Amino acid sequence: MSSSIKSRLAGSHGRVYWRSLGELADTPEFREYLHREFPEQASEWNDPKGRRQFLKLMSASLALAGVGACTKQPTEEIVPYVRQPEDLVPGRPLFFASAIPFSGVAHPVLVESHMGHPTKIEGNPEHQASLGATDTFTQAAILGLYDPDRARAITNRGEIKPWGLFFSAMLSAGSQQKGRQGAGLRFLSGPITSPSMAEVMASVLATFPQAKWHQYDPISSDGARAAALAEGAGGDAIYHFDKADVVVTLDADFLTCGPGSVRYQKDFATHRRITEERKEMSRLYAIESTPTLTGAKADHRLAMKASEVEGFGRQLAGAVGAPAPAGPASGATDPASVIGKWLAAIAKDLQAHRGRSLVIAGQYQPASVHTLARSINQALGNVGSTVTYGPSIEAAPTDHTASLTDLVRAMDAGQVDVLVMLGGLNPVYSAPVDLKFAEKLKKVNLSVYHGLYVDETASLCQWNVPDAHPLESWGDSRSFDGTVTITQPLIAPLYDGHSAVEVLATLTSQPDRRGHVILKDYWTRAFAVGPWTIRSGDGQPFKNFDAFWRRTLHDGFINGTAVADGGPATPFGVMAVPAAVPITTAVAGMRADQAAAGAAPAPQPPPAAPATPPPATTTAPPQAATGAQGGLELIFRPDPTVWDGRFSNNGWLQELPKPLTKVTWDATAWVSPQLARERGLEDGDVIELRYRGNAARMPIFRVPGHPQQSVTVFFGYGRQKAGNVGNATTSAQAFNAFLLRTSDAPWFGSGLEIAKTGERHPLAVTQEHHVMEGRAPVRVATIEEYKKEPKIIAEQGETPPRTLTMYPEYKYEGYKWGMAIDIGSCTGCSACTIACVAENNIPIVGKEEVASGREMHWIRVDHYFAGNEDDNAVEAYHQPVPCMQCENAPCELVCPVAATTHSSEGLNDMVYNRCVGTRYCSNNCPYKVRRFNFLLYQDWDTQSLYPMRNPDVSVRSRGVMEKCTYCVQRINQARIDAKREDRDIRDGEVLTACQQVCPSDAIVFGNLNDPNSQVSKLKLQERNYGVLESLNTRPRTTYLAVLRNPNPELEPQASRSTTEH
Amino acid sequence: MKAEPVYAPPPVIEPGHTFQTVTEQIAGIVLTRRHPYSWFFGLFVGFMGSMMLLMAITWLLIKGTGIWGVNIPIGWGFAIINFVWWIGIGHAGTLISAILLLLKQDWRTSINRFAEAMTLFAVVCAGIFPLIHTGRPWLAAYWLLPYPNTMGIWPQFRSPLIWDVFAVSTYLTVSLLFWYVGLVPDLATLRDRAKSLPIRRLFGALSLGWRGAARHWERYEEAYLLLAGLSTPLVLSVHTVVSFDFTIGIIPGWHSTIFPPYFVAGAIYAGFAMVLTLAIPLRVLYHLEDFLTMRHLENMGKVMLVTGLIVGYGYVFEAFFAWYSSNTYEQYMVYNRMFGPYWAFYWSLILCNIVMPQFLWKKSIRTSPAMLFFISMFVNVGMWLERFEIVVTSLHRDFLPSSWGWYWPTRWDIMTFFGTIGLFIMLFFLFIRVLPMISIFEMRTIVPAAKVKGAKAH
Amino acid sequence: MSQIFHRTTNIYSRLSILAAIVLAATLGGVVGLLHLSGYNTNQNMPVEQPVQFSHAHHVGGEGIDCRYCHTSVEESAFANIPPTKTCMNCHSQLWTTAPILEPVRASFRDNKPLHWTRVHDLPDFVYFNHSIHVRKGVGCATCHGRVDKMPLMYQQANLQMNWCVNCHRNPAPNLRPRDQVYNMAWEPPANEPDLGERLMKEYKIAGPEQLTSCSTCHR
Amino acid sequence: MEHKRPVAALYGVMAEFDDTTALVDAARRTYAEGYRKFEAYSPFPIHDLFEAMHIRDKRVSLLVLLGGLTGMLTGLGLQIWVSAVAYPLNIAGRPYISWPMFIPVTFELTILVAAFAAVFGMFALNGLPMPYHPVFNVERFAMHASQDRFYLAIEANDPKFDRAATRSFLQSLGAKDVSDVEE
Repeated sequence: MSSSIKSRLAGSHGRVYWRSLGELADTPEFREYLHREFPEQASEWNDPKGRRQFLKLMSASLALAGVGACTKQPTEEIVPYVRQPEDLVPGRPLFFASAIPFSGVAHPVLVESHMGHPTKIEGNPEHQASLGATDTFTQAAILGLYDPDRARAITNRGEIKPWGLFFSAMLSAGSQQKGRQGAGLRFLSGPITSPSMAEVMASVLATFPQAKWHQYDPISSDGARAAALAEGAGGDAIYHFDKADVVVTLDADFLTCGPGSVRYQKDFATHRRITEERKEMSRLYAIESTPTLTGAKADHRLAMKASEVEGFGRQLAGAVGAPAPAGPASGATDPASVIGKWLAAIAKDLQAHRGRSLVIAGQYQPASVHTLARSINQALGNVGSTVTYGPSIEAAPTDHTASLTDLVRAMDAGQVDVLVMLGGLNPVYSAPVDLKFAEKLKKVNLSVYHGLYVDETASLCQWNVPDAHPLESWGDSRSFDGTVTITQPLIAPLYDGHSAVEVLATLTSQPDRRGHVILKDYWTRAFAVGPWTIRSGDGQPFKNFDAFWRRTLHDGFINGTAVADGGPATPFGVMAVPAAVPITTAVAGMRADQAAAGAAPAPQPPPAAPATPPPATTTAPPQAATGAQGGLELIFRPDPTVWDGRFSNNGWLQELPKPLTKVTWDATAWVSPQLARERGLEDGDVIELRYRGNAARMPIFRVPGHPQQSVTVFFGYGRQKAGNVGNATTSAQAFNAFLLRTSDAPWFGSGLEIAKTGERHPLAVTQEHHVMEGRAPVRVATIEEYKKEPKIIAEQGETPPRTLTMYPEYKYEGYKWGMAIDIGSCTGCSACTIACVAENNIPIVGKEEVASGREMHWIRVDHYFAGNEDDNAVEAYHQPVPCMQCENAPCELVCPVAATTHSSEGLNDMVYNRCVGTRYCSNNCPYKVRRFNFLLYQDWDTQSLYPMRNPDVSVRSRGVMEKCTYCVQRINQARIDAKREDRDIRDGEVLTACQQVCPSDAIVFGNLNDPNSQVSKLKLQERNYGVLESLNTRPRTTYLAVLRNPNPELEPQASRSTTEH
Repeated sequence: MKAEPVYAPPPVIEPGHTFQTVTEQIAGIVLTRRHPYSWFFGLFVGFMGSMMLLMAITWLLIKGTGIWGVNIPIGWGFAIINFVWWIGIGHAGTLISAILLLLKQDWRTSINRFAEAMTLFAVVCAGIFPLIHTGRPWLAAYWLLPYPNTMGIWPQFRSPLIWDVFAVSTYLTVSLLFWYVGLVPDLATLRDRAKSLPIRRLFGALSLGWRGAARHWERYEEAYLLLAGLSTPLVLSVHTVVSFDFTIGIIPGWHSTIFPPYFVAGAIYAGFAMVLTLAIPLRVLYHLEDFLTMRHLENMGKVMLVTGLIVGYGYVFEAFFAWYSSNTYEQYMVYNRMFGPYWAFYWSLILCNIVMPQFLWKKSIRTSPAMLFFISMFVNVGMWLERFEIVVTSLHRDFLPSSWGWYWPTRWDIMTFFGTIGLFIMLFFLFIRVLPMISIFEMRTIVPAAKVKGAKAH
Repeated sequence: MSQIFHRTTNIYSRLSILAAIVLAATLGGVVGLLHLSGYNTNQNMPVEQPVQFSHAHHVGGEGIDCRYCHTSVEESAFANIPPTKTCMNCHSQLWTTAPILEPVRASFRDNKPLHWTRVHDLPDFVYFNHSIHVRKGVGCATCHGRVDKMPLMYQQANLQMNWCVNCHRNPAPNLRPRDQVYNMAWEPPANEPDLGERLMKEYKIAGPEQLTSCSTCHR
Repeated sequence: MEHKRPVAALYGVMAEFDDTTALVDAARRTYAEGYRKFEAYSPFPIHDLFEAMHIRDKRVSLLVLLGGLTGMLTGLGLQIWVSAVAYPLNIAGRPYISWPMFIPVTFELTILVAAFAAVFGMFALNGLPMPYHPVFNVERFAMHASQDRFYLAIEANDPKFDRAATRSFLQSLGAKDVSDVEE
């Protein structure tokens, strides 16, 4: 970077910090710099094909362009079935209930399938863990299925081999190990909640008594697990936000992280939503280190170092009179201090809501914090109402770090002959750096890797077995609430994939069973004598297995298996059924113990395990971490969109703007603005992080509300073998947080040194400006103010009277579609964006294009900060922005070819095939929701993506404008169906993709001409307002203002609005 | 009694000229074989520029609009800036030939011909942009025209872009007619002066057999005057319509009632600057000082000064309205222009368009070709910057802070822009080679000998 | 000689101007007519098919109902092209050795689908839905013509947007009672001139505003 | 005494003058003399000449008026038909006939057609193109008429035309040189 830019960066102070690099862009040096990073179009110049094409056209370019318009259509073929499936109506989709497991936990879904191609994933509305919603990862799974970079064949040392050969290899390995009781046999997998898989694993361990099964998931809450194990059986917490009036989080991001987040969001939103009937809302205190979306929703947010949370928790326990195990207390204790005031206020509030309050420990906090939270909840009598503790859904819960350390030690000692790694967890990339997994892996004689991709680990293993995508395979797994959920295939494996259980089965007495057989066999026996309480919907037992199984495949889950309904811990052992499997009951019992022993150190509470000091004790005492010895605190977090890197090759997730920063395609290290100022850092400056002898680099991003002496780094980037989408450029390979992670401090630790490298990494940010500039696109009031004077919302903007126009009003008879978005409920999780991408065939444009301001998302989630930069309690708001479908649409007026017009139902139609691409409409759109195909963004070359596209939505080509249509394809289908039945469309019959996926039901769509429709009712609320109504655009999409519920003791009722900046 | 000394304006033609000399000197340039090397150089430069333009457009058609710097929110970049700039330049030609004709300004006579040529070529350059800036030019080329089609769909006549299509094409056609009508008698002259038969036949055909009959002249004059009468509102309407492209929009910085007048003023301003830029070298190159006298240059200087002040008034009032409206968006727009990311553009615009022309108050500068040339260059640049301000800084920060962005041209934007300048140069150099760059027959009318003695003055 | 043109040039010069105008006009006319004709959309062009299937024989001759093969016409956008199984229902008994049917038997034998060529091929950005048209009383023959008289299937209508929109503006003339939809030979009854209007009301057919809204067919 | 060349047909007699004053004067007297079918030729328009010859042709203006009206009606008609009849669409909630927005196109078409009328009307009325014309048979005319000399030709089909008399009459006007113009 040239000095002039540096000086301008240095010159920027105060508010400027969350303004953008864009503002620096007017200096040529910066552009020059960007061009070096993205040599714009240089690639085409050098690529011979491009050049030839160029020379071809060079001669008569304009003439040639004309020809494109008047060509005849190519002839198409129709290829009918030979024998048509029974229930299939060509041209109409089928829906199947299934589950997408994530870290072993089921995410229940309904999968839409067109002529045998799965095209869209929705949540399973019948299922308690989903109620129709999903998270972003589940939405994006559909792209994962069709990813052309998936592992395509079984290979041995890179040579393609048939399944048979692998099969025999396993058999021989098995027979060798038999003699040694399987002493050299090791399995590594993520946590397993699948009963059938657990049984297979148990039976394998029974066959090889000395074999060991290790579990590792880089993003798993060892703290929670350890705490739960310490409680013995039934230590796993399930929260009930629908009952919680006061919620205190101790560094917990329950809204967007963890298997329960989808359901938690629903309950939390419902319990906070103000309606005509309900005028009470819950209150959320967030005590957190790294800013999270949960913190963004909090009424009060207190930022502190991750290491200080425990101390705060302990004091809180003291304040509410809960027994707290001894341990470090946080520095500030005197009631005058900020912490003191907070403690007092929160404690008081909690006491006032005994039984209706809830304290949640963060999944990335050590066991001690979880224990504290539990004892506080007990003291407040919340257990049983707002939180219930039940048996674990994991078979053999284990301290993962310890388990992996154990494995690596064995590998190092040369005790591992055969290592089978199941389920595509990529330890070479993601194992703690001090374990040196890659180099220890060399000491393994026979390494088998089973996963979706040929990743960093796979390339170091002898056998690679492609995993089958959940949409390709049979299986069962349990959702966070314990419900056993069935995974069923919608399409035959595209790339010869085999599910983990099939690979594992090769070492059982019936080695060649396919997933379906294993699954059905297990449940046949379980139906007969399982520990399971299997009941039909009406609570009655099924009359026979077939009824049960048909029902289960239809519903996608097994009723009555939820922990709440008395569902047991996932049994880890071989079910005792005579003649089903050739092992007797007695043996089974014995095996189960052995197996448990095999899965050491599972049963023993980790704190006691000498081999691996439990994370709890590794927490650096606060005073050590206050930066006295100059060290900063380093906090690890999974990336909000690519997680630990398992989604690195998923373009949808890569391009999804990361919440709070809106950065795409890159990992960033978060620092507080103050720290950035101290160190003279600007967004995009690459820093070197030195921590416990390890080093990594990362571009920084300034995030208000971040603890001042901490730095947060995110996993998932710097991948070398992720695939064409996820591979990092050589310069970016150092942006890998796993390079810093050590096994003794998996989530945070002190002693970090950062140094400015002077390099810059251009970040592709979709929103560069995060203050509202007094324009109040988001309107806010406290619940008290709103109750006192509901007009306070309307007064934050101006709405011209409808009579103020020279033209007669256009009457909309019949349907009149409209949408209401409750930004009070929106958490900013961005599931709507991904759902929209999947539903509407929205292309991925890539980092360079996003950086040039050309992202294609039809619904974006705007994010605004409010409050003082140096104030930790900075407020953040999220606002999903689809097309407003204005009745007086400025875009329509200026289109020269009538490519965008108004439909009789008030939709702002966009006709792609008529569009000539003047981009005038976009210029004239005050909401800037229109998107333009500046280049040929749709991937026409990758055949494997064709079946993924939604056949009901045109695939847009180069040079045309596109935008949100309110999912007009769904409206049309519903209208046609209704007309065929001579009825009207029912309220709720048409769900837009964003509405359907939204976990907090923030988006409601419907017919405004029907006074009883949900949307009409919402729009009657006083807090309903339209953005930029002063322009008289008459938006059909309106918003429900944010209502906050601050504690008067912490926030004097000064009339506050986010608009005074 | 002796007559009072009355003020007589300096002559628009140096004394001592007869029909013959005028004819010879102007027609000579076309009919002679030899030509200054500078001409060949100019033509070469122009040709190279045109090739660059062709290349840029070809690549654009292959890859798509994305090779430019445009994005969301700045959907229009160089293309529209250049379009407005070129159209503006075109205006001086029509203005000189039409409005000054109606105002009986005889000094227009020696500049209108090449000013009109300039108009044509400028409009040609301008016309390229609206077409190629679209995402699918091969469709835009005819979907914007009303013709019966199989879709039963027609253009959307409420869109200013359609108005553009009609305005610009009408403008081009009418200017062309005007220019040609003016040329006919001169073509006849060339016909009669040319040596070789083919050349004579060529000019003969182009002059349609003009023979200078009085009855012809009478209708000719009437038609010419009527054309002038038609072109005058036309030229005003064209830039008004161009300004509608912005004012019909609701974007702060676009949605403004003051645009039409100050766009027109700006257009004339830019146009005269370009006329000076062309005239000053030409008169030296082809020794036309007798016909392009100081009086011409000075008058053009004066026009620039006036129109420049009108434009300045426009700027002032934009700011005033913003303040007076007490509208957040308007006010921020003005603030952002002055102190936002593109502040440098704004202030250099002020320098070029408002500060520099003030020197024209001074007669010594108005009468110094070098200084005039220098200032006219500033104005050319300044007017381009003005369009940059209007297009880019208005769009890059409009209503919702969340969708603010920034714009910077790519090499393709720049190649296209300079490519059109090259095209303009090439066309212009070809023109001065093959056609009389000054209207000969009109020059004859201002030769003293043209006066009819004893006739009542009219 | 001071004349540079022969006196006849006057005539020629005027004639040439006239000729230029006439030529331009005719050229424009020809291009225009070609453009408006069904040429671009393959109107009235019989299409080569893997099996010489004759609608004339099956529909006209045997009187097989449309829905026997086009099963999904009443519930789906796509009317369905019958699976080979459907053919074999009869042709496992009839013409079991006819050489012309070999491709069908082959397809059934080796489970390889037949590859038919589309006859009515709308652009991919047009979303036509059979079920609703059938439901609202638009007869098959209205768009597909007298299929029962077509030995080889061809596209009878030009399928240009104008053609669609004309009916969407005023469906009445093209409506028939629901029970007559699959009747190839149906003719509007002479005794009831305003049948269309009646059916419009009876079948609750939407007005032109809705039927000519862009998103009705384009999404 | 002069010598007569045999001529096929005579278009008329032509006199050359070397300044505008002489031409105008000659024209005036020719008219006074009663000649009507005569024409003056000059390298640039001379208004006094028009008066002298009593030339007053308003047809061009009329054509322009008609052209303007045609253009206006076409423009307005087209737009109204397209947006209200051919395919009425709800654009931004505006009525189908939002006439204020139809003004620009109407205006442009008015100008366009009017301009066509002016130019092509003028040429048509002038009988152009006419590459061949008898007057060009006069050598000096062809050389100078478009540059620096002024001519006056009396046509043979003028009822008052008499070859000898007309010649002498022209000479009496102080013509530099009088010559026959062959058909």
